[in-house]
Amino acid sequence: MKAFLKYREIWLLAAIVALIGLISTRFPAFADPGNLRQVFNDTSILMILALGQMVVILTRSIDLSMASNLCFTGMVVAMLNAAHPAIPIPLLIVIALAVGLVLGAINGLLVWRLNIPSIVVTLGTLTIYRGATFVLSGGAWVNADRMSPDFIGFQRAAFLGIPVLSWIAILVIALFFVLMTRTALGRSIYAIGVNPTASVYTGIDVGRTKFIVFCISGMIGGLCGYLWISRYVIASVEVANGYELNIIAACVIGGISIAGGIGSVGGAVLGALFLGIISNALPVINISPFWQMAISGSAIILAVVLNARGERQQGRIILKKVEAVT
Amino acid sequence: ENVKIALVVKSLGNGFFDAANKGAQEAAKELGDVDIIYTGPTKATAEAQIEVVNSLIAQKVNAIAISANDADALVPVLKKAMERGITVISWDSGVAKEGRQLHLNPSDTGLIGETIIKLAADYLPEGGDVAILSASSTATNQNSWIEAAKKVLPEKFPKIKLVATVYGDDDSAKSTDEAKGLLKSYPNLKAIIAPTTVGVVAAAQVVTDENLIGKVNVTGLALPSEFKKFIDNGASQAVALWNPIDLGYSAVYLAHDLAVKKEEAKPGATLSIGRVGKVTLDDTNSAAMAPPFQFDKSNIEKFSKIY
Amino acid sequence: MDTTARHSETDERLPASAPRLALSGISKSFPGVRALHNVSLSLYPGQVTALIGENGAGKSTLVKIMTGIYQPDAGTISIDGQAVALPSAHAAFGHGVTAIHQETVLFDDLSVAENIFLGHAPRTRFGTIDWRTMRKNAHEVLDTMHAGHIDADARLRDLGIANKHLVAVARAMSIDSQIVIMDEPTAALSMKEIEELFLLIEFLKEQGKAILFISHKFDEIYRIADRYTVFRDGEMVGEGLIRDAGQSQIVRMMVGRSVDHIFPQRKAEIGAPVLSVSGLSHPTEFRDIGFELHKGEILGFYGLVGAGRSEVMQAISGITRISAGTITLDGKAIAPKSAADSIEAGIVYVPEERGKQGVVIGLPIFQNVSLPSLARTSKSGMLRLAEEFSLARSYTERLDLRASSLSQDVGTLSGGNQQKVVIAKWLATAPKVIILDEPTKGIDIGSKAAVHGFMAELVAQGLSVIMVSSELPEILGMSDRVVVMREGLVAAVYDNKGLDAETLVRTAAGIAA
Amino acid sequence: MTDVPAPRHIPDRLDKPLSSAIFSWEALLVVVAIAIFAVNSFASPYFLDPYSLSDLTFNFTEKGLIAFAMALLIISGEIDLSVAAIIALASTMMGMAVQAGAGTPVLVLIGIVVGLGCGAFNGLLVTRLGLPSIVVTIGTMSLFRGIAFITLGDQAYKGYPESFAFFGQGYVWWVVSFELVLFLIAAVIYWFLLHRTSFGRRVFAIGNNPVAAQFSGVRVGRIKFILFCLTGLMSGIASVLITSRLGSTRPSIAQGYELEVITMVVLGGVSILGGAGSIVGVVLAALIMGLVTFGLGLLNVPGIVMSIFIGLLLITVIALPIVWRRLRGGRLA
Ligand SMILES: Nc1ncnc2c1ncn2[C@@H]1O[C@H](COP(=O)(O)OP(=O)(O)OP(=O)(O)O)[C@@H](O)[C@H]1O
Ligand SMILES: Nc1ncnc2c1ncn2[C@@H]1O[C@H](COP(=O)(O)OP(=O)(O)OP(=O)(O)O)[C@@H](O)[C@H]1O
Ligand SMILES: [Mg+2]
Ligand SMILES: [Mg+2]
Repeated sequence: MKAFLKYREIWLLAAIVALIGLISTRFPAFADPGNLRQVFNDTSILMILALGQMVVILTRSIDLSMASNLCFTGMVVAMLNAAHPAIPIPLLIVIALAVGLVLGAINGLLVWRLNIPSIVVTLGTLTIYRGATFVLSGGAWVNADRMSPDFIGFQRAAFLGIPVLSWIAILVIALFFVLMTRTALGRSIYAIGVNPTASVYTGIDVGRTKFIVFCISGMIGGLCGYLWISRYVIASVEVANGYELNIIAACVIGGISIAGGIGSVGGAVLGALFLGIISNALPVINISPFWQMAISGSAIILAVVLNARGERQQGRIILKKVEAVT
Repeated sequence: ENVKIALVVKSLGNGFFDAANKGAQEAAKELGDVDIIYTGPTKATAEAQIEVVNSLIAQKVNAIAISANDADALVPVLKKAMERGITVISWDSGVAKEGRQLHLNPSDTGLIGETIIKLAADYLPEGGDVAILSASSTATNQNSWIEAAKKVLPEKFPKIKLVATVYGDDDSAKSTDEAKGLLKSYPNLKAIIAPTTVGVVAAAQVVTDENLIGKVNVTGLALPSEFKKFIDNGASQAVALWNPIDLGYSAVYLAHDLAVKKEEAKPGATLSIGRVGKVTLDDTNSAAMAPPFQFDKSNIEKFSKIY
Repeated sequence: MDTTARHSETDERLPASAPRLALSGISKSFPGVRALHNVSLSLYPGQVTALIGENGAGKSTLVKIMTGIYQPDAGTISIDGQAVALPSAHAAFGHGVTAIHQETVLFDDLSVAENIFLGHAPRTRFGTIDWRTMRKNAHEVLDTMHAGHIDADARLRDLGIANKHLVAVARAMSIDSQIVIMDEPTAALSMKEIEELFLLIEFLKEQGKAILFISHKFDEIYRIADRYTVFRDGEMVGEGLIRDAGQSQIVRMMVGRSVDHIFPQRKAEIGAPVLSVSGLSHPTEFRDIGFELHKGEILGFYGLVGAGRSEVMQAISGITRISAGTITLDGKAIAPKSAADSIEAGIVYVPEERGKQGVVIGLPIFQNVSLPSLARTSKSGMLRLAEEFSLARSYTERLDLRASSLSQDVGTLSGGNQQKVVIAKWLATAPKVIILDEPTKGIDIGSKAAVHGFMAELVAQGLSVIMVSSELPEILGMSDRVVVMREGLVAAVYDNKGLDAETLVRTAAGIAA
Repeated sequence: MTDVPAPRHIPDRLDKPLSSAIFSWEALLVVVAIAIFAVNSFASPYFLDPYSLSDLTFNFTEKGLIAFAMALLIISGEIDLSVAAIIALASTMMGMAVQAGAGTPVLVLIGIVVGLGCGAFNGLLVTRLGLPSIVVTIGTMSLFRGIAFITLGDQAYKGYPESFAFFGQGYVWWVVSFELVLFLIAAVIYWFLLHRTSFGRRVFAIGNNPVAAQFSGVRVGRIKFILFCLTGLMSGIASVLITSRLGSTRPSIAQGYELEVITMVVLGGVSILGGAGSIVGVVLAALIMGLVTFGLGLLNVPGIVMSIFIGLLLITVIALPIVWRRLRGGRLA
């Protein structure tokens, strides 16, 4: 499986390199290391979100509420910061993680305890969490003026020449890599996606694992709530509206099978980068913004077609044995 | 029985409209017999606004004053409202002529168009490249200002070159991406003009983040309370806006007069808008409230406390 | 079917010490079905206990209770004399209970090592999975089972079915379980692999494990088991030492009457060729398949599991695309592009994978039966329920289906009864040629006789039957001629006159006589 | 054959249809709908008014039309997230036709054909290439709307002929709108199609086990393709209605409708995993969503707060039977 997956990721990487090459024929500065670093930073939030979504999709579930969770948690931390600028940022991040965790746990509990399909649960919480943001804030926005300089500055501070936001993304990628390849939880997540019945028989608590997975995606949503708000310096009910589909699109482009069980950290990261590069490059190479939607739509379809080629079962190849013997 | 006037906005939660609501309440108090229903969709779409208008019709309100998400799509439902005897006016972002009795522009369209360019030009004595970061591509008012701006460019500001118009959809993330794209694609860009309160904040934040303060000037239409920070840090020299409180006040005042005093809205008519003054309707039954007001270092402190 | 009861060599250890696992007073009901009522069962160390019963007797349900997947409504489970609770599969592991379930419960996309150690992988100091140790341990476990040829890094998907079973057993071994349960492990295996499995069971016995073995095949039971327990309709009706009980005695306990399974006698009235296939090829699965099927004939297809018989049958019935070859039915060349085409032409295929390809779980029995015949039971596209019910009734009742009503969801039937629905469903299409792929897989002895009787009746009515089977007695007892396949090719075609089992096995395995 | 015992008689049904109907999903929805209706009548004096009730129907007719086809599609185990984008594309094409001087019949035809074409495109990708529909339609969702954006940019099409306004604004009789009549007719047609024809039966079979259905001679690919086409067709029809109601076209038209349509279908008791559901449930769900949004609208509750109600309703209505069954089961044990 590993050789196979590597193969897929290498192709995606090649596609990204080709894309960058293509863009730099029209805008040479795009391939500058400095610019690429910036593209990475610009895509960080999407990458983190895609990783959170990935663990959910791997278990044959889906979390449509991530963007609403992000919106709600973002509003919570923004309002906290506006009211109590003295709260240190690390604590605020912990709060964001905790709030996200609670929202994720609600999804997880409904999926686990009541056995409601995750798409239904999160379709419901998608609107509930965003609505809750409205109720919480009374519809009012929190804008840059009311945020403390630390709140805004934290992710922009450079460490070793790279902004903290990028470092956070790198850290999250590393954590997910360890989770998925080196821990029993990671293996259970794959196993559930590959064969849920067998997982039950194997002694994996499928429900509880799904619960944990939703907690993870919730925490990621919460973390990104803070990152998003401090990046775009406005907290409103409209934050990241419709973004859930971008997150899923990144996963799909990254080769994560919507049927569960197939996908990797590298894939999710590359999928997000691919989308990030497109949205970064279109304005730069002077393609009318009206084309952006159609282009990313075509990219998604193309990615699915190519991934399906790879995934297609090869049959059992009974005859080959004959050839090997004779 | 009080007169029920619905102040319908593009979307709830927007500081600009909240300020307009303040003015509306003020007018209601002044007029005495008015109840204000402040409402609007949370998603800035025409479909959502239509549902809101439908429920207002059912509640048999006396007047609807709407800032529309789409100039044309709301026409049928507003026509229906008028057929059922409801006074309909539009304000801020207008509705096509058939869909309302009158339209109150916050200011003269041509004037706004000129102002947003002038705000950039004032700080560019040598001229240079500027770009516009607008709201959604379907926003009526933004589109007409941009058109007006383009019209005045060649004669009045020959040294200013408008290199691009992009759309941030009044979404801070998209606006940020678009602003970044502008800075990358046009290294010689001297100013970003964002005639929208969301876009202008996003652009100013990008300029701040990329350490381009002093190199790129962000300007456009901004709420002083939201934008003070960027005047203070120098990302922007000056922005303009009309007084949204006055706008809400005037809209309610006009709606009330049409609904209660049976004033007729016809070209050439002059109508009172209370403490703000008087407006005269042009041949499309539109009126302009007041010229845009400019904010810079000298006065932002004061106005940021008001709206 | 004649069975020579061969007694276990471990007789001297009988009667046994205290049971390792003892169940008593276990009851379990599902909505509308009483699956188990007050049953008891004991497993002894170093012994194989066979659990015997008709389809739906409650065997698999009991297995699921022992492995913590279902919770009993009443009753106690004790291990080594201690009462235990098994609230989850994980808890069952903890008590050393593992099972090879009736359905495949492995992970196709994970490696062999992962399949063996999923859930109890060795850890490093940091609590992360220790891949190196895991691989090493996997090799060790496989080696002790004389299965060192299996690569621990291979993806399970790429293994043959027999090797998959070995992996399942290796998993049981790796947990150091004291109690190993096998629910119809031989149903998908052919002779050779069954022998290998039996060697393994002997090995486990030597290690002192308590083993529960479920099978519908009496020759296997007599070959491997020490004790037996018989269930009927969810109740325990007898138990004892296998050497003390004859087959007919056990069968009587099972079904409450005596059944002599003799293959039906029929007059061979074989007519003109109905179906002829020539040069049938597929890029990877089979090549140059040719044979003729005559009117009123039962043509057996024999081969080791994985020889490609199912693939050929699926190609004839339009499910798999072929790269070359012709299919002629009643003198007319046909080229079915889908199962719908072939059903229309008069060829039906009764698939072997009941759960995946056969029943539509979620739909009631009668809708399952009428599904391929909808064109007949409906009128210009509109459903007629009365027709569907009468169609479903006439076929299911003949096959002695055990169901509470025709509107019951097939998913609530036992494995064997689902198989009967599957057969009924295709018979109801009134075909010219019927292809049965492992038609009696997992069916109890009484129903097996019914299916065989039915086949005889079908050919008597002038139908032609192709029967794919891995069971030698069935092949020898039922077929007029036998096609033997090996590794995607036709190895030989025999007339079933004086044909002996050894010839078939040798041809199938490719061992020269 | 001699030793096979006489066959046992298996009854057709065990429980009476009536008793199962009383505990059905639809019954639950009827109760919910009546409750909301009652609450609305109490909460707002304006609710019980023929004109209000008539306006109310516009809140669900267009989405409901798509929901019927979507219900069949979801029952078959697929999904279409691109329906709103299809509306946008079809509306854009109608707009182009208007600029070219097309009359009402041509416009309607264009709307329907474009919808059908988009549906067929989805269907081909899913059935021919064997791709998962959820991702395919996430892609086409961007693609279709993207084409509308490319075509229209920041422009709008207007100037639809007078007669075109009838579809979205016209009344057939008194306060009974054309949209409502169309909705009811479609409900009957889809009910018949799903519950009374062999096509519908095959849709259920596919949803429960596509492989077994294929082995049983069901042309799985063809039926799924037809279902995608139907969904596209209904989106095209909805596009005609919305365009007529708005009297103009913008590329952002019908944004976010897809999730509302799916919510409607799921609330109607259709299993998102496929294989189960009914048209009556979908009709009731459409009505409930209309009642909730309109009722709260009358109280001037902001739309976003309404969506909380819809979200809660969705989860509770689905959770309720599960919790209830569990409580009842607990008592017995
Ligand atoms: N999940 C379930 N829901 C409802 N009924 C069930 C369920 N599982 C099993 N049953 C019923 O319980 C009874 C026992 O089934 P079980 O699978 O244990 O039989 P079995 O002895 O293993 O039969 P077979 O030899 O056919 O595999 C059957 O009547 C079956 O229909
Ligand atoms: N390598 C394998 N991996 C998984 N399953 C296998 C493998 N080989 C065989 N099987 C399973 O064993 C059964 C028979 O295999 P297959 O259909 O290829 O061979 P066959 O010669 O047609 O055998 P049969 O007559 O038993 O159907 C099927 O259920 C198939 O899924
Ligand atoms: Mg069983
Ligand atoms: Mg086979």
